[in-house]
Amino acid sequence: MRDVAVVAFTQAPSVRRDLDRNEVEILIPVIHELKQKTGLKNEDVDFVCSGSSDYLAGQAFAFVSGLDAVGAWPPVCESHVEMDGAWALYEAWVKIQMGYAQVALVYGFGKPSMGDLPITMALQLDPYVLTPLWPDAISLAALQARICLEKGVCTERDMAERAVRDRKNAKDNPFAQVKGDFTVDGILKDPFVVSPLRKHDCAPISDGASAVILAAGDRAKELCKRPAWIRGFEHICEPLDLGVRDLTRSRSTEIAADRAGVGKKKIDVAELSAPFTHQEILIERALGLDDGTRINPSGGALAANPLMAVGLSRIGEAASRIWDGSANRAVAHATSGPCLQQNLVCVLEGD
Amino acid sequence: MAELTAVIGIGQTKHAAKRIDVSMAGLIREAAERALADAECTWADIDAVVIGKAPDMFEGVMMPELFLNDAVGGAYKPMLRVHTAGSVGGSTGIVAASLVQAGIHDRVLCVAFEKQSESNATWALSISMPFSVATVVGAGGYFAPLIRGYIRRSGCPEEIGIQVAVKDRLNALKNPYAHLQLADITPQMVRDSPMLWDPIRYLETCPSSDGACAMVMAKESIAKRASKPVAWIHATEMRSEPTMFSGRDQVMPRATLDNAKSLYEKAGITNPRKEIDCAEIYVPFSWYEPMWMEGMLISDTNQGWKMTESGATALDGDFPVNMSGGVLSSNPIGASGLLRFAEAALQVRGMAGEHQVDGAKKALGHAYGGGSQYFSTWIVGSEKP
Amino acid sequence: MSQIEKALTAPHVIEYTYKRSLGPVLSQFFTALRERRVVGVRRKDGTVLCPPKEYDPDTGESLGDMVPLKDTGVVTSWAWVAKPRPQQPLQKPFAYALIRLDGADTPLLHAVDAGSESRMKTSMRVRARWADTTTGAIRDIACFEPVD
Amino acid sequence: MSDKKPEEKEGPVQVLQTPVRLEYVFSAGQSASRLLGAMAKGKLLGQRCPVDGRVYFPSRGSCPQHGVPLDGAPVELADKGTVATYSIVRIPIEKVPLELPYVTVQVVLDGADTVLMHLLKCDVDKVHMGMRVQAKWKPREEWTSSVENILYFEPIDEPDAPYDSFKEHI
Repeated sequence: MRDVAVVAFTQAPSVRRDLDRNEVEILIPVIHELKQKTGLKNEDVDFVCSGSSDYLAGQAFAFVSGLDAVGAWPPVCESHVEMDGAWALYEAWVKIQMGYAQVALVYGFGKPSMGDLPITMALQLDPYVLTPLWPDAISLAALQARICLEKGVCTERDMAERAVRDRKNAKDNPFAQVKGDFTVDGILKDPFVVSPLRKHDCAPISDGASAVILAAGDRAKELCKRPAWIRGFEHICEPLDLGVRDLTRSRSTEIAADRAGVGKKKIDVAELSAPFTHQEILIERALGLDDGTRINPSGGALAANPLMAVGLSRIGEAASRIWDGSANRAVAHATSGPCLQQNLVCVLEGD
Repeated sequence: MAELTAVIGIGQTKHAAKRIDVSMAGLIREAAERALADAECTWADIDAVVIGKAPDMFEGVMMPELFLNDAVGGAYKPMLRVHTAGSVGGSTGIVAASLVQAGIHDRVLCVAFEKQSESNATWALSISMPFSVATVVGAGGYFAPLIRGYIRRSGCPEEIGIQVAVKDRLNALKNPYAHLQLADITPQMVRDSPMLWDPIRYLETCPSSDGACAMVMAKESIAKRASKPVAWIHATEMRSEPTMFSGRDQVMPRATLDNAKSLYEKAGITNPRKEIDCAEIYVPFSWYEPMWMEGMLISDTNQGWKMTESGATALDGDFPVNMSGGVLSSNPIGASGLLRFAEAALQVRGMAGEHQVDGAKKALGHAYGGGSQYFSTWIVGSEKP
Repeated sequence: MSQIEKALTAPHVIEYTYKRSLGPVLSQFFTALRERRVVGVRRKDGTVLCPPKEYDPDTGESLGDMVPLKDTGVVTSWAWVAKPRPQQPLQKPFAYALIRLDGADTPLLHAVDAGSESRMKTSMRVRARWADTTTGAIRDIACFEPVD
Repeated sequence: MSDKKPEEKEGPVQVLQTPVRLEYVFSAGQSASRLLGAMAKGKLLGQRCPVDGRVYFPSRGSCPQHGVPLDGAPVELADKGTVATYSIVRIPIEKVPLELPYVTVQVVLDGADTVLMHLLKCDVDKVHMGMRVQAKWKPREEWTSSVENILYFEPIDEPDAPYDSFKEHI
């Protein structure tokens, strides 16, 4: 495998509803800043890949306008996945592995606030037997949470602890949306949104965007003092149907973590993209994390959840901890689909 | 650096306006099972799945690959979903090939599909957005002014659009999977068909189809052991540019020219007209055959129509184009690009049946999309590069 | 960047009735629902999937051996929806639940009308309440209701 | 419970109808909002690319060629221009205020360096590249913050623009 590293990362502040800017206007400063930070011009970038969703935008081919933000001229080698930007980064990593590119620009963007997100997400289900019942995303997560609670996988207190931790960590992250000091006992008094989930168990709805530069070998060293080298990268998808999956664990994350070699050495920092507190617990366990790992120093998805960019941002945040020397080995996680159907794991190392 | 990679299995559905005999899963399984059988392998042999299709609103399912992944044996495997507008089928093939070329996987299945009959593509493409003015309906409305620009520049006679429309439909009669089977097609019939978006007539446009295409790609050590001929991937390339900017050449965008140059360079081709035996090109409106002959640097600028006129692009010509009947005969949008790539591979494997070009050793597969702004192409050969 | 000004906004609706062809297995499932019956499909290992699929989700193998099931079953998990949205099956507080029908090995998702959250319990028994008019759709089952 | 029994003879269910309705609130964004605000006053505002000075109308807030924001002072444009290319449409579409067949044009407004897609009301046999046209506005009292303030373009009595003057916009 070639040495490939994450060398730069920018993001837009996550906000509940950015009514005044369209998606491209949110994206332009993010990409502009990334180019300024690295000094890269379009001709220095060999491959561009993005992640976005037409249904979030309410428009077919919504990703096409993303090219306007790139300034795709002269024409660029470019691809797009209808997935979180973390998978776009995976595709870019593949292109570098095969020798097609040395430097890649990856971005993800989404404005889920435009629609009624929990209902929009019902369109992501089996269109014959599930979508016609319009189960919203929170209800599906609640079904999973109840199984976890009743089988003793976790307690409501464990879940609330994740929310308290992530919101506290987010205080240091100017891009996060939900932050502050809370107590477990305090938030456990809140009413249910969809029982057994309370507000703090659910990630916020966020508009946002993020972008990353990937580079190979010596190019990475030129662009970054301490590149965050990708030492393991895998993603796995389960069947969608909740009835045929073990909802008390994340098998796909376990497989991906095993193949990415997460457990080979100590993990200093983990950035997780779980949109519900019980799912964060399942991901921590699937990755085999323990007290020796700082989890979600940025606040994770529970503090800011710009869909289509949130997973890519986890990779950017994990890489940032390598760059600033506070971690030597980090793992980033992204997810898609109901109840952690599809998961991606990326292991980053400082040397 | 890249691992040598080959197409070892190809499958496609019977394409039709409405495949009401199958579900979405059934449609993609029909193509994928045929590709597996051709590759002489099982679901369990596949390491990863790549799924491509055009906008989710065509089927009304957000990220439908999530519910379809296990229908093509993708449970507990890596799965990617590609979407690059009309070129998506081609891009899907390229992403699948990359996974093998990068040395990450041994065997990858890619599937691209569209089930247009679930809705109405014209509706999905013409959802009017607030603050924009609706001027035209359908893709033809977008491309007609560009075709007019090409005619103005090149002096291409009106007959050329008609000639391509007839040629591709006659080729489709040799392809049992093709949607349109117009046995009685004649130039007069095309000429008499309704003018939709002047200069585009009804019979110069592609149909709207349900269909899927699948391919299995494998690394060299597996491909070498295959009992059937394989198609070696010599080069893949893609280019994109913005939809609109000041001074953009919309008729002959730089992205297509850059893409062609780079593709041939990678494939070691210096004279594409001579070295490529046949090409399967994305031609949704008949005029795009001469346009992309120029855009792919197979013909000189403004001379592409002369290839059509002289019969060079006919099945028995010296540079056959769209042997399968092309997009003009079958158009499951998301799969259309992959079908082009698959036909190129079938040709060099010598497995194209009645529409086989004798002795085809090197073939071009091509797809484009958006406002003539996304291009994806590959060169495949019967011999290793 | 210049100052962000207030932008114009407008409502935007995407509305369409999709026509979904079903293929052999889903066709039998929905035809049965129209007749107020439920069927599942048998996997190679003998277990029964409901809702049925034309393939095994784990292995990709084709399935087609349909099995009649009862319209009663057991709740394996549930989520209490206090404020239903207009699209959802019931317009009063209800539960989404995973329900393993008698004769099946995997649960299906549907709504349970229990009146109040306190009546909901994992492992409770429920029975389908059929819609007045059936058309061959998942909502031919209006919802499930507790069996005492 | 109903005692209504479905007909056995109906045959198997082969197609499922699933209605989907999603509601969004769409934002025009900064750039288009400025442009639309000006349209309410009958003005056409273009924006200049800071890199090459070319004027975009309509602008989507950035120069797609250079990837830079177009946030400089706007440029007011004439409501007259030249037809770069066109199509004659014979398929009806809702909201178009013209009868079939009608003409769609790509117009280069005087002072702009990009094309605007719009409608042209004229004898379909007369339309040609280089034709000079002018916007037909709705009555002033009906103006809103909408591009629909311009109903369509109409030919004007000016000599054709030479092909070389607009060929780069095709």
